[in-house]
Amino acid sequence: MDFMTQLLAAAISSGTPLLFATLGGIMCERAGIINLGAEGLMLIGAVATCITYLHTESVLLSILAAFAASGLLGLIHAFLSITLRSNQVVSGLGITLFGTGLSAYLGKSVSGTPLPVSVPKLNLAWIEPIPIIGKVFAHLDLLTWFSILLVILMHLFINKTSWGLHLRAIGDSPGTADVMGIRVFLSRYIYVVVGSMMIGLAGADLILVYSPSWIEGMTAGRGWIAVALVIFAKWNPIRALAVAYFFGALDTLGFRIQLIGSHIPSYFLKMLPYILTILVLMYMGWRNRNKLTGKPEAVGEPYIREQRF
Amino acid sequence: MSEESVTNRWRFPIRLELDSTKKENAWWVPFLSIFLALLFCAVFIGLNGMNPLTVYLKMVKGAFGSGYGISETLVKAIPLLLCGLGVSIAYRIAIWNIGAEGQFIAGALAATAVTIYFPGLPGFLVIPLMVIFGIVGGAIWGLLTAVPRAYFQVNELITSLMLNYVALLLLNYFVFGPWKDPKGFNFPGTPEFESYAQMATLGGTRLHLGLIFGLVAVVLYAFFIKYSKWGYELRLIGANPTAAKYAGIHINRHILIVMAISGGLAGLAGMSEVSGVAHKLMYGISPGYGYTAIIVAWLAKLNPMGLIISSVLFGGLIVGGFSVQTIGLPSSTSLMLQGAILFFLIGGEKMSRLRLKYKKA
Amino acid sequence: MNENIAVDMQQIVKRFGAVIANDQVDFKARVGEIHALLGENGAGKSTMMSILSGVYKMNSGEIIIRGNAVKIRSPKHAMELGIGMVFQNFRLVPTLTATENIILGEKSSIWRGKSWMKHKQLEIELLSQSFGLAFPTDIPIWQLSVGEQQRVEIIKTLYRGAQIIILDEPTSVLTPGEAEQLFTTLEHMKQAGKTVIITTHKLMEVMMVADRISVMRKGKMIQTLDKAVTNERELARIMIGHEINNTKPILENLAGEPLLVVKHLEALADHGSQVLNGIHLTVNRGEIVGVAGVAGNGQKELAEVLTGLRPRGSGIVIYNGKEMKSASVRMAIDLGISHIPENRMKSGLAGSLGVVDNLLFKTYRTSERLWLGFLRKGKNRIWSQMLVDQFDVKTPDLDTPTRQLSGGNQQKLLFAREINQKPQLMVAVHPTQGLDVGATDGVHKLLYDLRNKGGAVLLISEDLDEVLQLSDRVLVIYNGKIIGEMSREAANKERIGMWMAGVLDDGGAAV
Amino acid sequence: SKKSDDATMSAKPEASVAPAAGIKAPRVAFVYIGPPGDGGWTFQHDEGRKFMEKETGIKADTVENVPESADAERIITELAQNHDLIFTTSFGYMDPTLNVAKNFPKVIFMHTAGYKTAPNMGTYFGRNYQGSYLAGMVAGKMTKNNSLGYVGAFPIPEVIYNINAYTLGAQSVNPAIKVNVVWSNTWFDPTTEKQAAISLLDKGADVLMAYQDSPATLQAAAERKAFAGGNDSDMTRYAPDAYLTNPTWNWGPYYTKVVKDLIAGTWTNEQFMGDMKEGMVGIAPLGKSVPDDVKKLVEDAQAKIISGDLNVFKGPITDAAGAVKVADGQVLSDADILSTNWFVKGVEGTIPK
Ligand SMILES: Nc1ncnc2c1ncn2[C@@H]1O[C@H](COP(=O)(O)OP(=O)(O)OP(=O)(O)O)[C@@H](O)[C@H]1O
Ligand SMILES: Nc1ncnc2c1ncn2[C@@H]1O[C@H](COP(=O)(O)OP(=O)(O)OP(=O)(O)O)[C@@H](O)[C@H]1O
Ligand SMILES: [Mg+2]
Ligand SMILES: [Mg+2]
Repeated sequence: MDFMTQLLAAAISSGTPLLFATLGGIMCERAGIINLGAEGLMLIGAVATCITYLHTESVLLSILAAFAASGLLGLIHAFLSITLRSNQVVSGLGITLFGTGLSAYLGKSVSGTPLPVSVPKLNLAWIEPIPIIGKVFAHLDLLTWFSILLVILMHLFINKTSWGLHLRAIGDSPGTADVMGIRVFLSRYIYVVVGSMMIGLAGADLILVYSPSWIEGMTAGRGWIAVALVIFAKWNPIRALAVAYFFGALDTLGFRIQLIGSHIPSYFLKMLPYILTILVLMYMGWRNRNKLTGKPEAVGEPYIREQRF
Repeated sequence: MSEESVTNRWRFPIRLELDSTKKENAWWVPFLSIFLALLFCAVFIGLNGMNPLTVYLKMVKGAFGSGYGISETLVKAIPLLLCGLGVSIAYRIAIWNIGAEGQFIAGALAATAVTIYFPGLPGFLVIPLMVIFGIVGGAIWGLLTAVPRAYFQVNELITSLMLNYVALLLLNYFVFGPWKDPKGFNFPGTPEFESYAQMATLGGTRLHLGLIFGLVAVVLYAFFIKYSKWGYELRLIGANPTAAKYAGIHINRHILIVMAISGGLAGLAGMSEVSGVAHKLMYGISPGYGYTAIIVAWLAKLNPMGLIISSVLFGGLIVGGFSVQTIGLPSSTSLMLQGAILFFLIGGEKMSRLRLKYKKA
Repeated sequence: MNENIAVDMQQIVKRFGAVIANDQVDFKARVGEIHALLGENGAGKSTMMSILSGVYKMNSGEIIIRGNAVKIRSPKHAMELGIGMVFQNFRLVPTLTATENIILGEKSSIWRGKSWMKHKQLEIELLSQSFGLAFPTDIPIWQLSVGEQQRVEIIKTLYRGAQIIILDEPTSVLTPGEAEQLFTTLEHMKQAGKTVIITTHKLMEVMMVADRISVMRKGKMIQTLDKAVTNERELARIMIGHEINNTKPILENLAGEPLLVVKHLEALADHGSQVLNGIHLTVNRGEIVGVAGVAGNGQKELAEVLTGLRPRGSGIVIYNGKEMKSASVRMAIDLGISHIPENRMKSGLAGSLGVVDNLLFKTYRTSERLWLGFLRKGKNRIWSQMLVDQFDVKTPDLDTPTRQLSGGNQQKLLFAREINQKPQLMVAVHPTQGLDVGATDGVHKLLYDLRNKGGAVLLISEDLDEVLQLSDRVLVIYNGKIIGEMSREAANKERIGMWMAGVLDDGGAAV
Repeated sequence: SKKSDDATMSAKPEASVAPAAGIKAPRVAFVYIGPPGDGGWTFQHDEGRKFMEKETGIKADTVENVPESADAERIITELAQNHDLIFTTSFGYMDPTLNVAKNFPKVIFMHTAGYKTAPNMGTYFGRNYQGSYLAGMVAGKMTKNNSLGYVGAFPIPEVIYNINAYTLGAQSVNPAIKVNVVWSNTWFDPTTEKQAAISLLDKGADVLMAYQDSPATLQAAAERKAFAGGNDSDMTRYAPDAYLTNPTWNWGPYYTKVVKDLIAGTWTNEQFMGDMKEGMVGIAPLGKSVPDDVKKLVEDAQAKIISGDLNVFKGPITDAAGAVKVADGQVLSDADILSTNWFVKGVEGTIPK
């Protein structure tokens, strides 16, 4: 395999959990609710997956468990930020704290136990001859394929369906959506819970595909990265795919530069993804300085029906 | 008639609604919230086979039960207060600075640089110079967030967060690399500071001069925000940036100033931590003060007095959280409790306004 | 029950904290009538209608729709009951296109491919054409002018086939021609058996379109009258509670030396396209110069450039004899240029701040308000109270967030601040938008005052009547250029209307 | 048991002030850097604690996830108030432990891996590089293309000398061996560690090793059908086919000994360096893919290490640049080992200076 292929493969493998979490974040923010609980939700999703898998040995059931656990935690966030109109950033931080604590607590007994799991792979030998991407995509596991499918589904959902239109309205101008007969509160609840589940799925992916054993705090800040990637992706699922893989690639690029015998201290190589992200965003901001960023206008603000416009 | 079907459709009979006319909260609400949070976590503690009451008593005793506990709680509260203050100031103009962690580290790095690069300095100059370097270091780190935000429309959440990781790596570079103690057998960490680079402490405790910095900063903050022209301008920008522009206020300039101050305060916290507590720079100098500070700032509602209270509360929670471990509780309990208290506090302030509505068929 | 009554609201009470916005109000509208709800600013009209459309929950009262007692739970529910409302502050999603805004909430299908959208777009274009309310259907709302946005709002209700249509101050942003077209539309709707309720305080309009008129004052319903048996004067009296006396404009020409001279001015709009294409104009001391034009022809940007809010491309601006090479808001404030912006809540006021803070906007840097970098708190309060009293701003107290004031009172507050600045030049964009007769009259008086004291006013308005009534000279802006000028004496509504539409007659533009 | 080497690192060893009379039932506490479930470092200490509890019948308290920052000093202080013996099990606790030790002269402190002592504070550590050497031998036998990969957490001596020992071990059976090293700059982050491992595999390494706290490297190797070792404990369970072996820690016997010494009143503030002889360090059971002849080879070498016939860092040793670091016949002193900041020849990687 040549360098590009290897890089792409590595980018996809480390980018996929990020992708799930970013898509979940986009879901929540598109509905107008910031979700800074990603780190906690990923951990809860991961621990639920691990415990369930150890008991049932079923990939599907473990994923459902991840959905249930992260969905419940997302429900708390939804209740606090939608019904109680609490500050979403703070509520999200609370989710992260609580989720980190709870996952460690629940995972105590299974900590370090390896899972004999293998997610089925989709073998597409016939695409192997395609240069660069062929070899990579010929043997991806189903969860990775699902993440790619999810990107397409979400893109179509947001842009091509009536529900997607409602979603955009809810995030941009809940007051308008409300008078147009869209159930803002209910929808926001649904999107926050579903978005949280997708973030939980990121945790499940981490356990099922990436590193099949639960270890306390195993996300190591990836939830936070996903929060940043939501913005980097401009709240757009297709771009989410690109930025998640971009980040994944940068994540591994540092090691590859170390291996060609570069004398740049590895700390600086590891800064690469962060600094490049900022620089790219600055460039984008400069180029699009007269355009909208794509940020849902009402994100972060609780909707209060009787408040004047 | 369609109207019939519309009105008679079944609906969930109970609804929760916020009574938007009530604004004030009863004094007992925060207490009830904390009580509920404790009750909530008691379930989990109980599941662990421990008596929640014992655990909580131990926690309170650990944090506030002795002079030592109190002094340690205050030691924790210092960085939380300074960083929380920084976060608050930025939030005044609707800037979410979640980069206090990085600014803290930048401040600690800059302050340490004084001890490394100016070894021959007269002793009495060292601490003042470290203070200045710490503030400037944090301010520069804050500006790295502010400039992209002001001139390139880059969301500050993302920049400040990414810069946290950069600062952490920079810290690792220095303590594992060029600043490594030559007598430390190549282990990470700078040499211990000379005594003149260590801030004065109170009696036999670890409570240091940083407390004064924090309190002075809070008083200045309270005063300037409320009464000064600058405070007014911040208020305006926070309320409506377009209108602020219309009032002739240079928003970009204020973003820079405010982020420099915000970062500077976190940097001062970093300086205080290395000079007052750690007495050297090492790997893991901040156990996440910058993140906790966001919560501290929010619980305080950006209010000066509130900042003092909430930073002491969280200082206590951290100290008490470790205390309960000695009686066999996992460390995760403390995180859970922090999260739950946060939920119930932010929820609780609204809870008292929550009304259950019964709908009759 | 009288089947003929479409809306019957009984004993409606609505409180906002201490404010009683509606105090046991009764209101009835018949099927197939145009009913005007008339009242001063803050009378409670919008509140009444918001209750009817499900946005506000009433504290007590009863609502009967076509004979059925209903409890309106939500806007959605109101819509299902056939009630549609065009809000005073538009309810549009800025990032969606007009088409998307209009079909929002529609349940017809889930999948929306290209052809479906095209189909809908066509349907909407047809509908809007049939009512003569044209607007681009496929670009985001935020790029439309206020007038166009209003049209989208109206079409939105029509599209959803509401039986009871409420329009909250629909004409405040329309040109006379557009308003007339709207009235024809309303007439159509009436013929179709719909109930149309419009809130307004423009007496002339009321007399033109309404069948019956209900007048509110200070949260109470005063009287409901038939148009046939009343007249403007009587309505005004009921609305305000006493006789009104119109300001008689001072007609003699006071024009002195030029205060503002603009040449070849160019500027870009928000989304980067050129919106001012070489503006030439002069404003003399002692003059009110009106700029008439259809929304979206560069009026807003012109005002922003002159007040330093928007960078200008090329061009020369001479103010008070000196050329201004660059402009900033600070400079404009210091030079005595004041600004009544187009959208007061967006750029003129900070909604969450109190009255005092909002009054300080322009003057907080002066030594009267500031001492050694600190605001003079007590003194500023006294000063604010004085302004509030002087300009008759109705507010519970000085710390009330301005978002809670009624539209008219917000505007009064804005004027209080801008006039207090003792401006030499006032750039006023839609200064009386949404104001009632009394308040409008007050504003006009203030503008005259300024003019008579040797100041100047650049009045930018889409309300042609207002422009004609106030201006010493009228300029017409079209496509980013001043294409015509007329003195007060020569002013001719028809001709100006033509110019506004870009049609230059043989006389051509006398610039 | 063995006293620490003469070449200890404390500047001036001070006399021990251990309570001569002994303590009947000492109250013991452990301070952990991570969660006991990390499967690596803390896990092994916790296993040691359990062993000690079983042997002595004394129950110990633990505090986990203690950051190596200002918190450490407070927690140690708190523990010192009602304990007689405190084990602080990470290098970063050195200064905090020393500070507290000064304030609580009656309490005994035992610090892992450090070099500072006090009359009531001793240190202990072990020559786990002996295990690394053996693991290197296995790797040297198992590799097909003479290319090994090593994921190091941080460029600190502890990691570096283990890499060196691993390389020397591999070269002892296969002189052509090259070892590529990448630094992950984290003790614990499975995702990053796995990426580091994958980049080594992509570079061509077919046997991996990691000085990290998670089994990610092993899992990465398993996915690629390569071989790998783990760290600190037997990690067979994570990938039975790919697993070779790795050095292990076994703290239990030493913890038991310290507690018993304290009860008997014979505790001294020694600087203990355990090795394979006492069993403080060892090597995990070889994985099922390792052929019997290799097993035999390793067993022989292990016997020689225990008997003292084989010294891992015995000259001639040259560094990566070719400079002679240990002359023929010489051995590296403990002090030199514990401050290693150079790679032996055959290692490809950089150590930031
Ligand atoms: N309506 C708004 N909402 C949010 N942010 C805004 C808004 N208006 C302006 N800003 C912020 O202000 C910046 C632009 O402000 P502006 O260009 O007016 O600054 P300025 O007053 O010209 O300052 P300077 O003179 O120092 O450049 C943007 O980057 C944006 O962050
Ligand atoms: N959401 C709200 N919160 C607080 N007060 C409100 C709110 N909406 C209306 N009010 C108050 O209710 C009163 C009536 O306001 P309303 O908007 O109904 O008046 P209006 O007749 O429509 O006036 P205008 O002609 O100026 O639009 C005002 O005093 C206003 O301050
Ligand atoms: Mg500018
Ligand atoms: Mg109104």
